[in-house]
Amino acid sequence: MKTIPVEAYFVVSMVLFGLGVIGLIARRNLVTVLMSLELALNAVNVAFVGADAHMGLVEGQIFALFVIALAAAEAAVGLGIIIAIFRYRYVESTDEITDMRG
Amino acid sequence: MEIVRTDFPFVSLSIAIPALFSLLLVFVNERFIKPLSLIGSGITFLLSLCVIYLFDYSRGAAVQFYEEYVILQELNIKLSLGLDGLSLLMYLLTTLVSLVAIVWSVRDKQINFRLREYFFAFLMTESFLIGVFASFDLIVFYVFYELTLIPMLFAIGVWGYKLRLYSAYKFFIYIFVSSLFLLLGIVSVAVVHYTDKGSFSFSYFDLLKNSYPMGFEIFLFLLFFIAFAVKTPLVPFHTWLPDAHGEAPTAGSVVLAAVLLKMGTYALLRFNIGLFPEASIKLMPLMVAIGIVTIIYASWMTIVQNNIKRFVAYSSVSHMGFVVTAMFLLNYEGLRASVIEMFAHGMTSASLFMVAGFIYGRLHTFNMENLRGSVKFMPVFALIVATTSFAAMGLPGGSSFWGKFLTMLAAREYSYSLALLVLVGGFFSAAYVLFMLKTLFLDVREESILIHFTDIRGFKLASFVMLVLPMLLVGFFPHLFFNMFEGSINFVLKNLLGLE
Amino acid sequence: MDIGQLVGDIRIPRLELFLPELIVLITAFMLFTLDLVLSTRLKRVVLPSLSAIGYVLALMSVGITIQFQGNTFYGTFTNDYLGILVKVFVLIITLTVLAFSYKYYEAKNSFYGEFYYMLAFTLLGAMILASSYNLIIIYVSLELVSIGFYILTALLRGSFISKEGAFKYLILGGLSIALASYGAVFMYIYSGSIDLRGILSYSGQDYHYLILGLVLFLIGFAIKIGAVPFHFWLPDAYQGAPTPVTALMASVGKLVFFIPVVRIMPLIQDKFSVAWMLTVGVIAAATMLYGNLVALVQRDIKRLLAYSSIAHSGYILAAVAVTKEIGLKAVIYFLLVYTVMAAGSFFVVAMLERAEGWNNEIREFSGLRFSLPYLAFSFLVYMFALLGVPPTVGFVGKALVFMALSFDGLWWLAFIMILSTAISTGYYVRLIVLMYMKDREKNVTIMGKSYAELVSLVFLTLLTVALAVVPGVIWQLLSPAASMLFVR
Amino acid sequence: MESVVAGIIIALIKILVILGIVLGVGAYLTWVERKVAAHIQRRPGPMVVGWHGLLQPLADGLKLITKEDLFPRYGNKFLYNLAIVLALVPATLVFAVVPFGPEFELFGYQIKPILTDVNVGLLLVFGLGSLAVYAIAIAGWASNSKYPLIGSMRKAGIIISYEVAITFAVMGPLILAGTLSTYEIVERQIEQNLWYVWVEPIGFVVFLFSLLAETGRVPFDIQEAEAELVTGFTVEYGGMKFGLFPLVEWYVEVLSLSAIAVVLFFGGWSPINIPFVGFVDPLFFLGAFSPYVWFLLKVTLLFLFILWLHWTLPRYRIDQITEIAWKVMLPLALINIVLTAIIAPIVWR
Amino acid sequence: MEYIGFLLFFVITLGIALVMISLNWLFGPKTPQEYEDYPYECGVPLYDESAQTTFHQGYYLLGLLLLLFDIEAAFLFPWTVVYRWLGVFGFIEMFLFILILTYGLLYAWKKGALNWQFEMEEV
Repeated sequence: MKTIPVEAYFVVSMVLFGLGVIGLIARRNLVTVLMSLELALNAVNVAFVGADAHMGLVEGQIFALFVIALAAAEAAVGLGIIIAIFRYRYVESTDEITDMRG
Repeated sequence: MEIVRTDFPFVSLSIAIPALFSLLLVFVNERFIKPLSLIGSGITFLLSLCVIYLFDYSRGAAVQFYEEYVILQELNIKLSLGLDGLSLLMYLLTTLVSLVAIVWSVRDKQINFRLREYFFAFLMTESFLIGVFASFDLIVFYVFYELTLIPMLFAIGVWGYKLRLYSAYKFFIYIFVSSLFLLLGIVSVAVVHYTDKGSFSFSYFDLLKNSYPMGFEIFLFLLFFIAFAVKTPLVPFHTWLPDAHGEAPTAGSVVLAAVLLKMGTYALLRFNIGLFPEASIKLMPLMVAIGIVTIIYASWMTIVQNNIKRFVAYSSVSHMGFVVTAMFLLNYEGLRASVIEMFAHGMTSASLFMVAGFIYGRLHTFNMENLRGSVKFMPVFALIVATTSFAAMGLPGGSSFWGKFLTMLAAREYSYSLALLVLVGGFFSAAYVLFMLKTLFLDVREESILIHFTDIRGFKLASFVMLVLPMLLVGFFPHLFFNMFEGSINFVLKNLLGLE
Repeated sequence: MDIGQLVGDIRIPRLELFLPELIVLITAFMLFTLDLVLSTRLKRVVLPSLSAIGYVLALMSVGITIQFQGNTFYGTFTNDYLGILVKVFVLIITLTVLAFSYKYYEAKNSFYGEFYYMLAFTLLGAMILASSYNLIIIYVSLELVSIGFYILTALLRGSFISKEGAFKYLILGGLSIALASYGAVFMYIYSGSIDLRGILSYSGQDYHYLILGLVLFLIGFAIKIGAVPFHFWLPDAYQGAPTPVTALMASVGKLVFFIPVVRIMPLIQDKFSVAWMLTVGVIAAATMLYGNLVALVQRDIKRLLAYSSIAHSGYILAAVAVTKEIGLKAVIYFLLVYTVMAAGSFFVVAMLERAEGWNNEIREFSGLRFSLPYLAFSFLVYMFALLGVPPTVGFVGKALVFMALSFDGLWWLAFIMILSTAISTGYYVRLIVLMYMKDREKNVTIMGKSYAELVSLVFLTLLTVALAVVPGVIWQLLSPAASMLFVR
Repeated sequence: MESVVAGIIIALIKILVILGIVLGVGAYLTWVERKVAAHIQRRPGPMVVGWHGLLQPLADGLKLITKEDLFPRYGNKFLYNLAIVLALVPATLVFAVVPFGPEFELFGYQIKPILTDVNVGLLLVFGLGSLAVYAIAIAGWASNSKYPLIGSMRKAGIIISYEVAITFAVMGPLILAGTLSTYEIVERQIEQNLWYVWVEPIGFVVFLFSLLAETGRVPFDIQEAEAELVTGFTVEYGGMKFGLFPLVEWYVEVLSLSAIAVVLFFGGWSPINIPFVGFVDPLFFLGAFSPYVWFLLKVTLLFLFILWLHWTLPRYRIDQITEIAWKVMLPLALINIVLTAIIAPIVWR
Repeated sequence: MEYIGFLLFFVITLGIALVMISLNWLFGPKTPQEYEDYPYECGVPLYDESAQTTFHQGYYLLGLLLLLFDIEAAFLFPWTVVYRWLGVFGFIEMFLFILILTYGLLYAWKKGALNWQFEMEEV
């Protein structure tokens, strides 16, 4: 089987990461923002696993596992906070949560 | 520099006593505050007299009563305290003026609230000021130098006059920010020591041996100079002073003008000229020019002032101009002139501020127009005012005479035109003092309220006397004082000449 | 591939190195369990006291671990002087947070058992983050601390801004972690190692991956510490969070987020000294200038302190730019003492927030000296410390930074630092002037002071001065900590 | 190159076989179900179309195809159709990792009767299984109507609850087998002379429950709940689109999960097992076909068992269903893992 | 290699699905009527065009729980595969892991996250 060049993984992961970051900055919906964050973290996983496939090591996969787990934890906390925000008022966009300025 | 260690910790005691008394004030009953602070600063003053008595004048250049306590081994920071001739004079000035300020405050009507803090602040200032003049470790010096700011900030801000908040703010920002340059300079000097010798040291004695490339030395000189120029103050940096001095309570102005300004000039002599002799020689023309500009500009500003406190404040600036001009002439006469002028100005400016404060107590105004003829009906007070003014003007027999006279002599060594400029400065200072005297004494005023004024007496009289006597002492027996710092000046000159 | 070989031989970890963390971990689980089983009335007593006991025990065990140093858990956990020093401060600050939080939450009518064990878990994360070179461990502990902060920020009943702050913090914090771990990928590609020491001492031909990785990794941490182009979340998170938690974020958070950077700083400088100096220098300059300038116009005290915290990140970063050992010492010292100053100042605000009708506005500080003389005094001390006036720790920190800058000849940075300190004088002194020199607008009284918080406040205030006046204590550990990290 | 072509051809043949089984058998299972249900309820069931209604599925199909293509007015057309794809494709793809029998040699090629024997086969199953929830959620959302939305949310809630339970339930066999490949799991069971159901009864029960819940079989058919929600998330679907959902859920998924259950707990294609002793094969006379028959037999039996449950039990309430998942099934699964970890060394010897 | 088969399978099933979708469009009658494509509401006229509002927060909580437990499962899967080689130590570590997981479950249980009928907490 021909090996896939490591750069290919990086291109995929960079695209994913870029999308994640762009989504994080440009999107307005709270949950979408959170999902963009997850996308960025998953880009990290792709890159790690690709790197492992390239080098024949396992540390990257371990890292990816931890990233998966903690990204989930972060998403859980994020959802919790979003629910808490919704309980105070119905917010559709990040533009609406600007009680603090300065 | 020679070091003479001591068995008995005079210097640290005289730093500790006011501090301890001030801490004591926090806990005592309201009634004991004034007596206790009087006792505290009195003891310190007596201690300073003891030190003067015990000082070995034959070895004036040596640092005597030297003590050393390690603070941080790692960076070699030591609490090294001691007194050479120059410090000794400043030390005496500090204890004397602090005592005067406290004696004055006992009967100051303006000070009728937050007494505990007031005397706390003044005792702390005394302690810190002694620390400034006695420390031979640059970091410790810096710490004391900064610390004096805090009680003064409060003195101006809490017990000052109408614009006190603005003035306190301005005072603190100017001095604090400028001193950051000093801090940068100090650590840079230590770093140079580290790169040369492989160990840190902030000790003045170690750093004296440093040598720098010329450009870098000028850079360091300027770092130090900015801080001290603001503190002194020299002309482009002087704008904080009229506000701070003008709005401070009388005792605060006294301490500010008499001692805090001297920190600048003292440090210029001790650190700028001591540590960077080559740069000093190189920058001499610039420094002298700044000094001359300060004299003339400040004198002009003095003459146009309406407010008597600002008047005295600007006159202080012009006197500082004399001190700096004389100092940076970098010859024997000049250094002598500048040091004696520092001391002399300490007396006269303190005294003039107290005059202003006393009159304010009577008339509740600082406006010269309203003070016309006010002194006429208080003969003792008039005598004091006259003595002080003439001393400040530089009349022979007055304390400032020697400063101005020797400055001219020193300037003549370079050129007659420079001497002429100094002379013009002297004329100006005479002019504004005479102008003030004319306003206070000679102008006629119809209102009869002045007649009912009682003359000065009690604590206030005592505080004046304590200043006027040394003033005359300087005027008539200058060698008592010259002897003190002769050695130090010779040391500085040797340091300068060794390079040429 | 034989799985048996891959698994390798299993070694029992040297748990004595891990003792403080272990104690905190056990405490956290006990708190967790007790929170589930106890009644609310009992919880209010048991949870705080149990946490306090746990942290004190941990603090004592940190003292024990000084004699055992080294690596454990297959080299992923490193117990060295730096870690010990950080742990001591982190534990002390957390104890004080505990002391202040009790009455604060009582006044806000917002008792959550979660607070206590999230605090413990955050502490655990902070302690582990302070003592590891391993990217996985750094990542996990970073997340642990961050998630702890997100939750603690949101845990305030009836406050919308707390949720808002938590959300903003979460998004930017998540981004920072994503960036840092993305950087970790490239460093891993470069060297095939996930140990930072291994990565940076690996001498590969192709530096591109390393540079890319380091840049991303450091940007991640720059977001966490609020360095300037990445600071947006910080004021909101600080303002929104319950004030004791803000204190925790400003002190412990800032400290431990800096530590991985501090650990690898000498190694990076070994490779890219000039580029490092320039980039970090520019960021530091921007950070301190921006933080101070914006702080100048703030009306809310918590926001003001938040911007001052950004500015302090700038000061510390200035020392990070330095390539000499003294720079390392300056960074560590400043970081450690900043925890004390920042925590102390936020604690004062936390106490004031309990006063009737207090809105955290700056003008409310007018004449505070008359209403609450002791509180005003300690705030005064913190303000002087943050400003850098001797004889406080802030002064020593700034002096050390100046010294470090002077070592490397970074004069421009030193002058920018002076300039920004000058700007900062404006708002610090304004507070002092308001408190001590203005008449009071209204009488501020704080209901129900507890001894724990009074003792803590006095302790922190004393520490602010004592660590500067008697510096030997801290330098005894600081100096070997820096020397051990410094490679050349 | 040649081997690649051969591999592709073999794969295509396998795919055809699987599709035949899945869709053909799947469709005909509707008839089976109706018959079984009818006989459980003592009625004949479909009798009209063909002999004993044997052509009924075809008639149904034709009827569904010739319905008008409707689309709810306020819905999202793309998502509406995507939901169908998401329902059908993953459910069918699961069969890719189901091993039907042991490896054999044909025309010189070693052939495994499994489409893709990858070392993470079981993960693939769960990965694809998780996609089912998207189909349902999207279907409800895209319809933009109240009943579908409520139905889909309920169903999604149930699926994600049991997703956890099923994940933990399969870990017992995994510990014993030490591999994630479905093919190897069966091989291990044969090596160890043990159907894992003997040591993993708890795991099996949890798995069975989850199977029922995920496929929406009674007693967990709350998303249908005709009495309350009409037909739940499929309300707005019509014609063949409507027909696909029950086909996928009730037949394809049940079949695939049953097959996985057989693989995990009943030794795949192995004959009857006496624990730790060996296997008894009453169908020895079938020779090489015996494993396939065994496998299909076990799957069929399991399927019939599920049908039996469907037509005898009443329905649970939604809260009961989710609470059972978290409060009973999950702890049981966790206990099962620990117990298995303890007894595993005995199994390995 | 195995994945090529999988890919083929995927493409084919996708094709089948698309065909299935379009069957009705191909063979069904096309007789549009005014109300035939209205959302089903048991015959009651619509008062709200969109049903896509926020839903009960209980679903979010379920989602959170799934997220957390499924992720923990991601850690357990590798462990199950290599458990044979890990020995007693592996058992202890995973026992602790599961214990912590159980803690999480207990927490959710105790806090009422597992109950379907959630009461709105006072905010």
